[in-house]
Amino acid sequence: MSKEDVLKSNINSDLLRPVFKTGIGWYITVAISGSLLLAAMGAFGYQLYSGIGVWGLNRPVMWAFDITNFVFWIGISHAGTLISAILRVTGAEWRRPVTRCAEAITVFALMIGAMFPIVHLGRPYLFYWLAPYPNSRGLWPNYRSPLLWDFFAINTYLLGSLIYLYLPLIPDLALVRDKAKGLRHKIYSIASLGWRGTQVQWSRLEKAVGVMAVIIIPVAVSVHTIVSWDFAMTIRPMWHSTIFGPYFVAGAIFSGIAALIMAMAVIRKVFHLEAYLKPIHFNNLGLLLLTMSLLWFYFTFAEYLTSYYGNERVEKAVFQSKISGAYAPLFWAMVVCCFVIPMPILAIKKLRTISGTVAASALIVVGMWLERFLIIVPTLSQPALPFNWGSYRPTWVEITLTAGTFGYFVLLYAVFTKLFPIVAVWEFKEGLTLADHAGSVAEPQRLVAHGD
Amino acid sequence: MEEKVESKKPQWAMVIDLDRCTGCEACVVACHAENNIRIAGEGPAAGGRSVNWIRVERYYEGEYPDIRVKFMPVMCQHCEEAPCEPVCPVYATYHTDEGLNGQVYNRCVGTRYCANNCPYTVRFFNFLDPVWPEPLSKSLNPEVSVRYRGVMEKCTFCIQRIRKGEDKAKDEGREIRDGDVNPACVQSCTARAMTFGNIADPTSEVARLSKSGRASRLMEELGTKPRVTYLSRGD
Amino acid sequence: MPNRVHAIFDSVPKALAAQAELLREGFERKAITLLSNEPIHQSEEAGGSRSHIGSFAILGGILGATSAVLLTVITTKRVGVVTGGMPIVSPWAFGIIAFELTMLGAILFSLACMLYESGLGRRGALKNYDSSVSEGKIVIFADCSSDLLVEKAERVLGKG
Amino acid sequence: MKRREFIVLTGVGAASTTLLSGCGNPENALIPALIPDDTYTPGIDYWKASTCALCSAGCGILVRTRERAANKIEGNPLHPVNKGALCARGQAGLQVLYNPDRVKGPMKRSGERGSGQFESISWDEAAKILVDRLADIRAKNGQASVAFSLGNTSNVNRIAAEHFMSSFGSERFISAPVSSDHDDLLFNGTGQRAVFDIANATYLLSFGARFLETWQSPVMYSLAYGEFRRGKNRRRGKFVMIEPRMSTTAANADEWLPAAIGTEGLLALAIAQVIIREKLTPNPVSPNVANGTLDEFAPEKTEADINLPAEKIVRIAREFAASERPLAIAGGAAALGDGESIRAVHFLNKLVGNLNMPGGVFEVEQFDPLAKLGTGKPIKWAPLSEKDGYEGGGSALLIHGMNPVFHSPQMTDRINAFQFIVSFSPFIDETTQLADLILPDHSYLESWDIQAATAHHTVWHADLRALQPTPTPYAAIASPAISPEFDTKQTADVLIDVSRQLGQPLPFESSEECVRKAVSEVRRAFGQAAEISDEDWKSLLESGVMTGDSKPSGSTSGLESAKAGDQPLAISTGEPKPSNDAYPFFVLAYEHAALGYGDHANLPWLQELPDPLTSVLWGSWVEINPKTAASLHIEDGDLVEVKTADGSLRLPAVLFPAIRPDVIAMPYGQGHTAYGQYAKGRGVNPATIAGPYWDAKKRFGVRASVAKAAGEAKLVRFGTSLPEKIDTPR
Repeated sequence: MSKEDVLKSNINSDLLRPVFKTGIGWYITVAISGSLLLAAMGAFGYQLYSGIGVWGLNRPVMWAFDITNFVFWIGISHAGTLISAILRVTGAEWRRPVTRCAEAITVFALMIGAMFPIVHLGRPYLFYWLAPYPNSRGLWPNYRSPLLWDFFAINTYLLGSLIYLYLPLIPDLALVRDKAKGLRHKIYSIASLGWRGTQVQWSRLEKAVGVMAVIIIPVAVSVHTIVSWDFAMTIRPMWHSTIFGPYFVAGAIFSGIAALIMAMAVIRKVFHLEAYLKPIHFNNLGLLLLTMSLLWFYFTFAEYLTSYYGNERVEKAVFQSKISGAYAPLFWAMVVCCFVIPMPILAIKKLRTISGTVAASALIVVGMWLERFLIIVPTLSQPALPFNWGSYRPTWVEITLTAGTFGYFVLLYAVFTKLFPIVAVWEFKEGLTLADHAGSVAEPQRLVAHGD
Repeated sequence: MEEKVESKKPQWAMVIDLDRCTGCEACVVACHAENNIRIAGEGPAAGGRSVNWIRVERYYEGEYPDIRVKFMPVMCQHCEEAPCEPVCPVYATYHTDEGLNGQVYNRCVGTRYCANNCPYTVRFFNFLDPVWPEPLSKSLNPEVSVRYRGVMEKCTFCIQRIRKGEDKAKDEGREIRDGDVNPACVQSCTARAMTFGNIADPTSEVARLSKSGRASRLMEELGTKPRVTYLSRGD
Repeated sequence: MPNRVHAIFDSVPKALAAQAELLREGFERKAITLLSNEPIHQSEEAGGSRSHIGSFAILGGILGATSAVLLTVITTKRVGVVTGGMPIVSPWAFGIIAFELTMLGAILFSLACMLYESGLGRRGALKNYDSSVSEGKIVIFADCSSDLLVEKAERVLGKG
Repeated sequence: MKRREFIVLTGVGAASTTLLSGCGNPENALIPALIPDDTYTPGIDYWKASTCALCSAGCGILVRTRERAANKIEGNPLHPVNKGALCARGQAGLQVLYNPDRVKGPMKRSGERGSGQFESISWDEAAKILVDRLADIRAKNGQASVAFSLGNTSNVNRIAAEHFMSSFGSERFISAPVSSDHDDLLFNGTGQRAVFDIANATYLLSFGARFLETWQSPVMYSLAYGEFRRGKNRRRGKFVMIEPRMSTTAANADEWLPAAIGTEGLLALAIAQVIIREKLTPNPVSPNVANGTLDEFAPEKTEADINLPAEKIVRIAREFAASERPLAIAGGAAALGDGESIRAVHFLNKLVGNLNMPGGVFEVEQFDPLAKLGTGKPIKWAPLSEKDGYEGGGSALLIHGMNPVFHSPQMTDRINAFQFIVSFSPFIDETTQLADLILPDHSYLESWDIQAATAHHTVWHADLRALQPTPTPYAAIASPAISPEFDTKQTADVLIDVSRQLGQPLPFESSEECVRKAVSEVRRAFGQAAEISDEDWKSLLESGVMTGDSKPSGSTSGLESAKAGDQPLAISTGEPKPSNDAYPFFVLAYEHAALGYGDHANLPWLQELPDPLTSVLWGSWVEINPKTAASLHIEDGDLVEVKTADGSLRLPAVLFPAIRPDVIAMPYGQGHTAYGQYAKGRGVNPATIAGPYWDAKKRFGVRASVAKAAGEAKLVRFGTSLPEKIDTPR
């Protein structure tokens, strides 16, 4: 980290600028993403009014875009917390400008992903029947159902991620509190819980963040494993697979990093944070992405090879529909998006630039959405008894809902950058200080700066 | 680990003789009439929304001119180890003491998970509200609830007829016996291909037939232990 | 009511030096508070008391796991679902719920412990504060139990 | 409101108010009129016996009613035809009763003829219009200018119509020209019926007879088929079906032989030739063949025409002759021509000596006590297709149970030529659209009727330790299962009323009285007292069936005279072939198993019932062999145009692996331009290109071309489109 680029005195103004100054671009972004969200809400309203039949679902394809979006967004959510937690636990110093960005992705993606199990219900207004609460109707959830595991896992993860986002945010909230006036000052005063910056507070904060980082990693792994078990626990062809847990977790981290890279690139550009989010971050994340791409390919290959080699009638039907049948165009698009193009871009150092990694990430996000779709729909459309094979075509309602999730995500992110510094100010400063010390005082294990 | 508790109640089961079945589909309409199954209409039917609790599957074997056709009526197999049951998050689908896979429509929130985990694809979802133009609604069976949108439904083995048969036997102070209960499909079957009864009673016809050399169960290898036994064609 | 003396420093070394001097002057560790907008790892103040966050996380985890077992097994047996004799308690499946609630317990307890130990979220938490901390200044508060200490503090901190 | 009604209202009303409060008018929410008030309990099922009217087999049914609504139809276990079973069509009868498109009351035309505009009138007004117009037309143009067209209808209505026409002085009865009726062709129209003992046969050779779906009495034969397959005390029978397109019946066969279309008779003679030349039967009589000797029909010589390998024919012949109780049945395309094919097939039965033998074919004499209720004069049926007599304008047509405009669109002009058209149809079908007056009949579930016939079963006689033929005369009484849903009136009662107004009252005052009189006749025939006690009458209405003693007639005269030997079989080799280049295919239009020839297209349950073989619902389709389709670049689901000399149709193609490559097949049933929301505007009507269904002579020989057409096809399926192989339970 070359401190020449950043003057400590400028950090506050640089990083708090987006919070206090609003450009026209921000309003445009909010308007566009907000209207997407409104359209999706309209579509959902229509769905509530008419019934879920306004979707393209049918027998046998009872899940499609809904659960695809669910798995996709839960996957994206792994960007964050998991990456930030792993980097924190391993003490990767270059993480400092990245963590908040990633943690915010987690919370928002998780909020969006967690909506779908509710949105997709035949009777969405009864979603709370999944919660164990005392009632007089004899209702009680069935803990054996993977959906209940989802319910507990996602709630734990959402709560944990929120806390994990919030804890390191407290000192920065205090910072904004001190700069703000009037009502804003009051709100931030409450939000910052009276943070003063005593050394006890700092020490407890760092301790708590450390503990939280350790806890959140297994939770994140469990969440996506459980999401994968929604499928793997069934006895459906190409769902009933033991590697689904790690396969999904790897895919989740894969798409999560890709989303993070894209988010970082946008923030860097829009808020002129070139001095904070530097090529080195993209390079490092690009290398991580490369690893995940290889890992994803390995898992995919292993998964499909076993189906192919097993040559079991029911599995083979699904396998062939993906490789050479109705779903082949989507399948090969997925392979191209997730591996064929990104892998060389990320592997060749010259191409691993900011624009290179962003391009690869964009493809990967698309490819991973397709992957989820291709896990869900081909299996469902080709049940064991071939007489019941079917097909699926989305309606405008599902497409609008899907587009709306992206709008919602952008909107949440835009609002977040408006309210909170998107780069952790104190962490960045701490990093600079530690780097300063690295020059004078020996504290090497705390200063492993990757690639710097 | 808990062990399964054996029930002393009748255990309902069905035997379908594929050698007798002609594929006439009388059972399908009988089921529609008895169980208030919706008329989907052309558009929804084209979108895969038609509902047939029992269907006659057709499979071709061979090439022209040496081609043969297999008909196979498939309804809920009422598995003893039903894959649909554990995945329901709200116990809307459950196992009864009589070995039926029950479905409580009012509990169902509509996750459709049970349908996705059913290897026999016999579960049907109510994507939209049913339409019963007047006076067609008068033909609805008052003993069977009409399912509205958002809930899963499937074959019940005509639970309402089972209850009636059991009540009658109880009134007469005797055990249930063959012929007391016949689901609508079995009742209508034009070639008498279907037999229904209490498989726990070793003297019943279903118990006898299910031990036949021609007997097998659909996708037994999955370990679902279906309560529907098929008797194969041929000698 | 003890007197409180506070001073504002421009740089960390100066503040640390002042802190060290105060300690030498006989101030208790607890009586000196360093306020900064980034953690000062060299400060000895933090080491003054041991944190229980880790222990609380473990405690929370244990409580979470226990409540999960109670919630799943007991309620499932109590609610009286008709299962036709099929077993209803599933250790494997319930283990997953237990894991999640263990983690939830750990998260909540460590958060609560952290908030408690660092005195956040209390009324009047901002009583002794100087917003110049946000500008990158280091602020030292010294609690003086006696006038003598006030004098000492003012002398030492007057340098800042 | 009468006092008694008021008591009923307060009594039953109190009990059922909560149940029925949502049903509007409390009087309408009351109980079926036919159930005595004192025996009625809400929440209890009442079963009423009736007779199914959805095909001519006449299965006995029981209707389950509760709270003034019928909610299920089941087979009547006491009825000797269906013994409690009931087919898909019969189950759907509820939707005839509760069809939303039923005519709600009498109507007269208010717009142009054919515009479909009608206005409601009262029954009094309707009767007055009918009386005035008929009297007027008779006065101007004579008695013969009034014609009555009667299709499939109840006996009570038929008897009333007979008397009505007789009292009116007209003998002009018009029927559908059913030239392809099996028994008429076999017995030269002398009235006997043949019953096939499939249950006890050991080898069944069906030449196109779809006895499991539509042919004659499908439920009766399905029950027999079940026994044929897996009956007690017997070995599994073998079933071979000869048919150019595999029907559901053929799908059940052990062997399907796609002989060339129209070569059924040829094949039967080839089989006969093998049996005779190899002396496989103790009585090898040779048939009287019109064109040359039997040897010319040797499989080796005819195999090219039949388009089956000679070895296969020889093998089938040997198996057939060697079997213990072989049986041959002819139907479907075998009815092509003047019945030669049917008689040739029947000759096989004679050859193996199974006439009136268990497992063979039985001649059944009609049990017809109802004849005494008629006018005594035999009805002279004239086919509507005959031209004479309909021109000239000043004529009236009363039409009941027929829809000629739909079944034979070519006849529309001739129907339209009638000055006054009265329809008794409960639905506004294509013909009723042309009517000047609509006097809607009850649905069959609201009507009185009685049917009498002889049921023939061959059962195992424990004492004799042998199979014993038991022809059982029976009568089935249908009483209204439920009070009329709409302001309709049974046609018999309308005719009684009109005749009374014309001053020539009918011999009975209501349909119920007609049935009571018929019951007396039946009882007399059964050797019982003609008078029936109230108690017996009540239980008769509940059971619905009276049976007489079974006594085998032993007569084989009809069957014997029907033997091919008596009448030369005008079957020649070398025909037919689709040699025409412009129309390279035969088009086989067949009866839809559920929708029939289109009369049930208004029943949504049947519309939504997947075709057993193609799984198509809610529409028409044309079946093409995949190889043929490939050569024409037609893919499954494509829109294709089928052209014959008479016209063309556009409909979706279904690649069907079990059809001859030179045949394309499509079902009748769809293509309605009226007939309610479920039937109208759906699919195509093959009658426009292949002729009306009753014209068997024509429709099994129609040649057609098929080509891909531009446009989007609407093809709805329940199951998968392409045939799939699967490990099913064996």
